[in-house]
Amino acid sequence: MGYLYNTPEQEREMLDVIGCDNIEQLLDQVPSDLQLKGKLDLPEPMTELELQDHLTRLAARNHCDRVCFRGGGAYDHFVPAVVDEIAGRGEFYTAYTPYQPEASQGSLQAFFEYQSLICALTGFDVSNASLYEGGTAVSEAAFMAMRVTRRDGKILLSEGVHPEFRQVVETYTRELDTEVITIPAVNGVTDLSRLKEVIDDQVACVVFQQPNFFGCIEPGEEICEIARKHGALSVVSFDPLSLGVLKRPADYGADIGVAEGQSLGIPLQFGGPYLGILACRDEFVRKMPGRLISLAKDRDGKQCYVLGLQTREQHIRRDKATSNICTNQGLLALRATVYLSLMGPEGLREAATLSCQKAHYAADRLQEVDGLKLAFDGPFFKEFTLSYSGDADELVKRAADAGFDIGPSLKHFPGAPESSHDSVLIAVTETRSKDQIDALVSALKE
Amino acid sequence: MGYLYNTPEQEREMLDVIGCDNIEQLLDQVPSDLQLKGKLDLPEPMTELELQDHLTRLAARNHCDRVCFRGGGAYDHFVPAVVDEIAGRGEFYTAYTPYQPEASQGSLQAFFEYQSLICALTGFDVSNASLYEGGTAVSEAAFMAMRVTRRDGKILLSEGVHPEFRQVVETYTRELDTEVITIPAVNGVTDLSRLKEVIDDQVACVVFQQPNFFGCIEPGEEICEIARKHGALSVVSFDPLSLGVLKRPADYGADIGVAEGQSLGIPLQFGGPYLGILACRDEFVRKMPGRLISLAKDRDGKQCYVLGLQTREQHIRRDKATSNICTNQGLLALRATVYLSLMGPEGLREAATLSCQKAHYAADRLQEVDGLKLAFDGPFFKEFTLSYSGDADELVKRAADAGFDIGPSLKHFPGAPESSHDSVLIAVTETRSKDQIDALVSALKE
Amino acid sequence: LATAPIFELSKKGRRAATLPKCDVPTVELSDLLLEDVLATSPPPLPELSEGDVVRHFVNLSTLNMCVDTHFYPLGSCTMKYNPKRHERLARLHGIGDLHPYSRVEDSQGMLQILYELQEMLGEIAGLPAVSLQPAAGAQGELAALHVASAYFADRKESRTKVVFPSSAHGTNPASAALAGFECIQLPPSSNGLVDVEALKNAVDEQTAVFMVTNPNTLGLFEKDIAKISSILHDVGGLVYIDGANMNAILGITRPGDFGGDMMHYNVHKTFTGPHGAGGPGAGPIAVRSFLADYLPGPIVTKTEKDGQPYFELSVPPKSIGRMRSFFGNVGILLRGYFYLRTLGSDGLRKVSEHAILNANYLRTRLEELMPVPNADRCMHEFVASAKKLKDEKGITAMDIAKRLLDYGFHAPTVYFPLVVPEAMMIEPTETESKETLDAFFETFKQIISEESERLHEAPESTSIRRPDEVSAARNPVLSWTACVKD
Amino acid sequence: LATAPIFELSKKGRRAATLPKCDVPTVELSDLLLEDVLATSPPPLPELSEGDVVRHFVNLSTLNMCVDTHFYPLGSCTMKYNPKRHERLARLHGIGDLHPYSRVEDSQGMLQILYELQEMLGEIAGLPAVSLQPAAGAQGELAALHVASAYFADRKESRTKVVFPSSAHGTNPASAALAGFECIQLPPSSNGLVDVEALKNAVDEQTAVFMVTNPNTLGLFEKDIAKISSILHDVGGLVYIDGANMNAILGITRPGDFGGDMMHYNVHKTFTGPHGAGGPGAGPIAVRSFLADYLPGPIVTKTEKDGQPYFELSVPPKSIGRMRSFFGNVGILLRGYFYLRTLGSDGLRKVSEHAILNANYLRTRLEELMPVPNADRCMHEFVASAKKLKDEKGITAMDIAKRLLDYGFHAPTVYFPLVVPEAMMIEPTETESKETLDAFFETFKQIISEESERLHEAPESTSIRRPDEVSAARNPVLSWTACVKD
Repeated sequence: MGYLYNTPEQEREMLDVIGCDNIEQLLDQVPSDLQLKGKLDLPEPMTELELQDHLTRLAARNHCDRVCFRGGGAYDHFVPAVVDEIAGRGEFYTAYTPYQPEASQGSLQAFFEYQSLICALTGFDVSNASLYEGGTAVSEAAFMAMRVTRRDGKILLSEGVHPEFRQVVETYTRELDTEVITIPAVNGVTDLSRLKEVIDDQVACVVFQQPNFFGCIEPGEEICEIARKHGALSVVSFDPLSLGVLKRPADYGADIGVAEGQSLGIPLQFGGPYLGILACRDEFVRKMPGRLISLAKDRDGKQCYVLGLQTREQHIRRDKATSNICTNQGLLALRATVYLSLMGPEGLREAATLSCQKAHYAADRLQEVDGLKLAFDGPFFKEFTLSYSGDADELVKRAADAGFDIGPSLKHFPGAPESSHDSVLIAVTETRSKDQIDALVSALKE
Repeated sequence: MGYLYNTPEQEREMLDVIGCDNIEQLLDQVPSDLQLKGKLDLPEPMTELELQDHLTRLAARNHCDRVCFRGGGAYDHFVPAVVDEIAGRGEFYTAYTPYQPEASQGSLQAFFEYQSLICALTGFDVSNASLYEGGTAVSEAAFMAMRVTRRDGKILLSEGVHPEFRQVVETYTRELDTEVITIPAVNGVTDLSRLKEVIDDQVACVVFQQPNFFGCIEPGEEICEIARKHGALSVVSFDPLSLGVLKRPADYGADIGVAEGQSLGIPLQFGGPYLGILACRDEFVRKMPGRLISLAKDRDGKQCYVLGLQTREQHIRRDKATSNICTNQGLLALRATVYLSLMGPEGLREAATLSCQKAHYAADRLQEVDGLKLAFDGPFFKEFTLSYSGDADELVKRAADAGFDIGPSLKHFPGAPESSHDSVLIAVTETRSKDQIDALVSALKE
Repeated sequence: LATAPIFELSKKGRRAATLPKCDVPTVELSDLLLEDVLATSPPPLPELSEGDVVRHFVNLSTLNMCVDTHFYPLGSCTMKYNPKRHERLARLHGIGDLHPYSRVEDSQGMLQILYELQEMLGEIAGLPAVSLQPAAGAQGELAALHVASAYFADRKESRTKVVFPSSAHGTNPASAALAGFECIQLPPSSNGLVDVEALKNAVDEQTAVFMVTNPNTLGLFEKDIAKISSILHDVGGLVYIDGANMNAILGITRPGDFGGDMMHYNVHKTFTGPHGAGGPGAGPIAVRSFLADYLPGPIVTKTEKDGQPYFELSVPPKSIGRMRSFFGNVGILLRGYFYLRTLGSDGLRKVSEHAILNANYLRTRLEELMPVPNADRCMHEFVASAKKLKDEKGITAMDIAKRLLDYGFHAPTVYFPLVVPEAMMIEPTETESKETLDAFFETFKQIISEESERLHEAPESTSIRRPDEVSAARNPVLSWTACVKD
Repeated sequence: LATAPIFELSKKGRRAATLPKCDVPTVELSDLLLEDVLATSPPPLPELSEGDVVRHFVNLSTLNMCVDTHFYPLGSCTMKYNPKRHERLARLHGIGDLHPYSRVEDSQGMLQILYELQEMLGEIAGLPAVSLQPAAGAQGELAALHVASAYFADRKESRTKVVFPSSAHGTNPASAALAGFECIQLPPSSNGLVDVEALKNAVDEQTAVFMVTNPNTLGLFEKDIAKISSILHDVGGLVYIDGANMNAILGITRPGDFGGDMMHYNVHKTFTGPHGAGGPGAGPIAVRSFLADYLPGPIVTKTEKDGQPYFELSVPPKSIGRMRSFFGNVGILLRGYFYLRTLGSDGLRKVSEHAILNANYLRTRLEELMPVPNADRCMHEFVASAKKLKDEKGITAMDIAKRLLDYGFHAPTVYFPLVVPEAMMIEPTETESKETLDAFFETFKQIISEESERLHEAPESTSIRRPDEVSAARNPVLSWTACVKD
């Protein structure tokens, strides 16, 4: 099939106007020795019906029917139908960057509301209009901290930060002289004494995650305090849904908050597109990467919305831009906006509370199973690390065979400490029921 | 959960304005002895998440994963994604009857286009904006024929008309003196000699189906001719998709064409809502039931669309209306409109041709199976009747156990002739592949 | 360009849909089908590209006002919010794609849903026997009237008349006539309610059914409904409740408890089946037990199999027959089921309480501007009269309705019911907030302060201005071909 | 009302979402989590009803122009029709709900798709090694520049410079700077193409990469690209092809065949991933075999298991590392996969042929009205200049752009590339018909005949008029709280 609009007759008419005999003549612009001889070697085309059959068959080879207790940074939270309905409107998903504000007030206002909701959620003064996802958000925050502090010597990353986020920082900084230092986790949380030892006046920022990759609650306030004392910024990678019950990053002293926003109404879709959140205090705004939407007035004095502070961006500043990112994750920011609007304070509190209560029930019950115990003593939110007396992958497989997805096993993350190789993550969201938790426990007891 | 908009505080403010202490006082309008004591006995409410889990469980108890060769008036034709996208727009599905044309040009134009497309499809001059479904469309056509011919003595229905459509006519006419006479089918098609015997000048119309319920092609032109000779109208219930290859009803002389429009982009959804199509020649327009959209001019002379010929309808004519139907099947008419716009002449021809070719391949191959043979000799389109040497239901069950839905068995239709009790319908649409047909044959051979 | 008639967008040779190549051995169609039934060319449908189809219909959609975009207080139509979750769930695999002739053992999930819906609708009505078959309210009326006929025929009673008040929906007499009854309309009453004395005089042993909407089309509860029912029952007749206004009484009072013998629901009004720009609806009926045997079928019955509940389809023993093919408008019934399962009894009662609260609030405020005849309270809707404005300033109900469109409000129902001059029938529903009602009131106030000349010209800002409906009725153009001919 | 800022629609105590009751034994949160990490109250999000949320966002959506509603010839952005079937398929159960850490054995369908996509992208590029990881074109650039660094580091070469023409997209220098390179911009050339002599002078053994868009941002094919590549290769540098304009050359010529060593795709441009009002995109990169080991990972590899193809994830041996968490922007990649599978090689070539046909047709017609500097042919887009109009009549490119909105056309890209004064960069794409292009031309003609005063005031008919962007930049208000404070 194809998507051609002009009929052969129209093609003829158009070529006449152009003054060509055929389309081949138009292709003369490409030197003939560079033109492809023959055809691309691609599979035969399919019609819509054939494609749908093909996809249905492939989809059946992915296993999504198990009860999901899987975590590691992407979660099976509930996505209300309204989110899909709004994000499914062509007016949003087939528009582009709002270069013409007069024809884009829908997106612009939605993104302004996104920024405002993220500010309300985090306590920060300002949020950008989104970044790619959590890992790049951490990197962008680290670069931003270097600009703010004018320090590019060191970045400290807690081992509690998602290992893939840390890998992204490693990649982004690979051509810089900046030293990226990992502060180990002890008993599942950032080792504060090690942090205090390492930190000095070359450190641009201290990055930690709350709750961290192991599910544990970090001593956030103390980490921020330590950073502040040394003139470094504190960057926290938070779980947005957890803010239904946990203190907001700005309220415990963080300078920059970043997040993977997938839990705010975004489907799992094998890892992306997701949503990178970045918010901070007012004073850093001109050092912020990414797009910003600003309130403005039109010629008649009517309130409206425009792309703001574009002088930070690469189409104006080119190699001096705050970042090379040139879009936001518009459709995902829209999903988060609709999600947060639907949830409101009470809905978010309930979703967070349910996730937390069910996770604790699951943790209690799972420890009844021989060979399973909580890897760490400290408090956790909706996810926890379970250590197993045998091979962690074998545990995941046993669960899978019984109809449950758990994990991932920690040993699959590069640089995972040896001590974590017997461990798996278990995440419990508001979508899980007591019956499902009990059934998982029973299955693992067998 | 619920859908309340006013907060308790607003409720208070509103009651103050009304001059009531509480909502109970507003309910005083209902005499207290008529008020319900206690609560309705309904299941406990569910949240969206719970409802989705509940429905997912119930859906799993319906078997829809088999390869579908099922027919009998509802077919597994392909529904292009564009149809769902358009019909899923709130602007269409949350609007109502276009009483205010200035605020409803979207629906009005779409329905005008529906009428125009049905005219192009059938060859008739005029189509209404749709009726409930195929069975009531047949009844409405019969009533219309009585008004046109001023005859209410007899209606002749071919046995080839869907038995449920015939039942609907029986119900609609039960309080009238009109005699509903069934003309039997012989070798799967209307018995013309019997028809000629029965028809007289009291007959308002002769109703037949093309292709008929057994899948067979009727001698449509001859039936229309016989009706015309006796001053009766010919009413044909056609398969709209078949008109990709078959002659149009108006072109072979039918006076009124009606149809079940499900094959035009409407999902199966256990039988409804579907689409009743009714079209006819210009001269009958004022006797037509149902809504009609007309082209008009607005005050500035701009072309627009309005509800037309409303004087036929029940909100003006009340008990003298042409019908009691007071809506159309707007959203389904929209689906058909989008479907036909996408298919165009060539697409419709291809879909019809593929269905026809595959049905014939399937019929040939199925007759390789011991005990299976075509019940009738004549030509068929996409569906055919297979007679079986054993119990028809047992054949359906064998197919089901092997992963195929066939049928229905004819014996389940009230009034089915004894001779059909060993028979099942097999329908093959463009969505079936050779592999699936071959697999069905193999399964039944075992 | 995009909203030009779709036939004008056509260009010979363009294609949107493409179908797979044929994978079975092919035969000439003329060998499969007789030459004389084959068309010589496919039907002259327009030829379009896929993107043009999308752009055309998306642009058309934006010419509509709808509940998703605007306050839509169209009286008698209950334009409430249609939950998006219902749309998602109705499409579920196993639900949206179930064939109507699926075997009973293959449809247990669906049959359970439909059985539970029957039970819930019976409970809400106080009328235990339910048929889900009718495709719309009007078909529900017709079905119930046939049930009444069959019942009386069974009792060898010859009853030929159906009586209804003058404020009745037009479908009531239309359905009665279609079912072969003689229609008797009561004279208008002074207080907007059924005149009990007039009714007494109108009914006798020839009366089959009295059809009444309660609350009625003025938004008033027929307080004498118990007495009315007795009058009918005393002459051996039946009382039919038109359920169009059920949104006012859910969990507060029940048709079966106030004397109704039969009723229909409008699932698309009361239970959020979306209105679909005019349909589909669903019009299930509920009746007293003694009428159960006459219901149209199939209906769902519950039995047991291997100790588990098992659902079957059955036709009542003296059924009037089918009203339509297949089971019913299942897609719409499902949305009603979803709604009822999410609300429960408390939630359902709250729906009506807040529908009444909103209507009374708006009524009280609007009464400052326009009289609302007949009572100082209403149920879920009310009918204001622009007669005084017309007499004094020349502003008609239609003028106000049209001008409301300019301000971003859909118009109320106008000129119905016929018993109120310059009627404006306003039904806010429970899914609107005080803020919206206040904004509507302020707009109303603004409008009636405007120059009447401007109002006669309204609307100004819609995609078209007032159409000339008279000449369209005189000279209807009903299809593209007809239009091109002209 | 509905489009008021969402915080203004809030009313304390309103609820949209409701969550289930807790079905596990509950414990005080302060017993589960330390008191000092708990918030004393939930975040101050607005409180809304569900219907108000829907009405708000549906109304907002109608304030956008988009491909589904309007011709959107935004140059460099390839605003082509986004097939609806892709949206349906991307949501399929088993596709849309697959967890990123699904085990490899549980993701074979998805991995097969992604593997096939890698293969197809490699074939189209003529560069066999592909990583699907980058989240957008700009991230693809960055990834490729890191690949180049790693490659040179491996070869112990110290190369610090990235060179690009003055017409380059702003992301090119921004990415190069972020990857630690020094940016060297070539001076503007007289014919819109890379000045080969200037390039020769600019490159040396310090040059790591030359970044070039081909066709370039003027819509011209760099006819000397083979020579350009040789120049780079002669000094040991690499050629990077910015794939933003791939829509012009699909199946006609391949970056790998004309000398490119690395490139990125914009799946949301070339392969119909919808633009989402600014994202998400996907920016997979393709490189020559000798660079494969440095690609970011994971990538999908194909092996065998039990005689069947089996797909696995692996990280290239000398990988630069991850560009992001998880696999990539799979949702967008899927749409690219669907597109390629439906088009095949002939269909794909037709895409570019018709993109070129449409651009040249519109170019030829518009040239009557405005000069199109630099050549008498273009590839898939062209850049007209309003300079003459500005000089003669005071009409700027911006005026025309704004006025087009009034006539129902989205504006072209204006004032880019910087090398053309009063630039209007027009890319019709192949998914528009001659009728649309003709209507656009007629409108253009109409506009330049209008009074310049009126054009300065345009647009007139949009929901807002021209915003005061200067004061917004001086005094940005970036959140509701900030706005309320003001």
